[in-house]
Amino acid sequence: MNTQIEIHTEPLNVQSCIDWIMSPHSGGIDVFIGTVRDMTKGKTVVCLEFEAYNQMAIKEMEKIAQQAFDNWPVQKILIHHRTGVLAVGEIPVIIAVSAAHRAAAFEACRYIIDTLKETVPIWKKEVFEDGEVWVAAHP
Amino acid sequence: MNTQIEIHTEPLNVQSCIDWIMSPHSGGIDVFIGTVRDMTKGKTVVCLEFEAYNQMAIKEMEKIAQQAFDNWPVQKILIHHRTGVLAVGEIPVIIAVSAAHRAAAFEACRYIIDTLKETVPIWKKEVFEDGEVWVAAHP
Amino acid sequence: MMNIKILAFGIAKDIFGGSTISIELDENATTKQLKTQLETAYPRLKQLASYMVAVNNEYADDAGLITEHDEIAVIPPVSGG
Amino acid sequence: MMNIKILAFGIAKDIFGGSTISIELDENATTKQLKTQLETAYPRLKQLASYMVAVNNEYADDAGLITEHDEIAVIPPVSGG
Repeated sequence: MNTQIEIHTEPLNVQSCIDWIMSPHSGGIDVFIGTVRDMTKGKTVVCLEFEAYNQMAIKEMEKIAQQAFDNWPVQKILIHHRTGVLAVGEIPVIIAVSAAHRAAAFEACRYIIDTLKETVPIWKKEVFEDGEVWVAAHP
Repeated sequence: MNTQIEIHTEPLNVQSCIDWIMSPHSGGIDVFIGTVRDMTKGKTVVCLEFEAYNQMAIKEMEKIAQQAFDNWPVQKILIHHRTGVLAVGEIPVIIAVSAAHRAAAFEACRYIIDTLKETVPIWKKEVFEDGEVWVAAHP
Repeated sequence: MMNIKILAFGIAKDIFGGSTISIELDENATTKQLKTQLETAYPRLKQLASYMVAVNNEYADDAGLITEHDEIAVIPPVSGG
Repeated sequence: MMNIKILAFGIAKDIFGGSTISIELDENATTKQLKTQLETAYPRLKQLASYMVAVNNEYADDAGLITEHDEIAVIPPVSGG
């Protein structure tokens, strides 16, 4: 299998993602790691809560991986997304792409995270000290 | 310190690079991992040998990191380069960049590896079954 | 008439007051008709930046037909990653 | 005259037959003069795609002066990463 697409309720493990993506055939690997930031728009973040429509989210992530394979000469694609309550510093998402040459790995990885944020049915609620908000819900 | 620039004779450790780059202030981390490919231009690679002019290489990598800080809103930059004999599948280089927002992390990481390959005094010898060649030495 | 169960996620859960709701829909209703009926029952849907309907785990066109055993979900603006 | 020790890396080591060589250079010679003298002694340098001279860990201009206690290195085309 050249894709590994998973949604986890437990903390994501960077090293196991690296172990899966490494290959004697690849020359370059690009890894994007999303992390929970302590501030957003000047407000202190207490935690984030991620919810996914799991089955559809997996399907949409598989489509994105396929688009990446169609558009760049990449070898393997890994997408792991976390759900549940995440503290500051935790990892909501890891994307890893291997390729013979680095340009394809960088471009496909960037495409995957950009597109994931637009099309994959996963939602993030920001929890502040004085309230909470579903990100991007309102204009 | 917001940079960690090192040349190692022992295998590079991805997890320790991730541990150093992670921060509650960052929202996105891009990591580039170079790996030794089993084939180059259709020939089977036995191993690669990397040699560095260490002191100057560190200075040149520090310059590149400074250029990245000058050009993108990034928070931390890590560059680890390996020297010595590397087998297929081993890691010659790890570059990690953290930022509040992912675009800066991706762009700075790409800039750093592209520029490193142009200016940093490190040399790679490809060893094949029937000979060896210093990469890029001849037109 | 069909009785359709609708899955809700993110802010749609708050608007509906739960993670699933049931509504009565005409046989062979379109996604557009479903949206209109939902917006009448839950006017706060119209305040969202946008929202989509998914039918059997695929984003649905307004003209798409809904049948009784489809899995229907309301998809407010996504914000994963 | 100055006796200058020159560090060699990568293919320059093969061309010089070692990782350091010593050459006699006029007082206040330029980098350009050093290169010309090296190319005369080691013609294979001219077959390289390019090469640079570093003085005290910095890439040097052709017009830069070399003094006796500088650390001089011949830098063939780099290929790290």
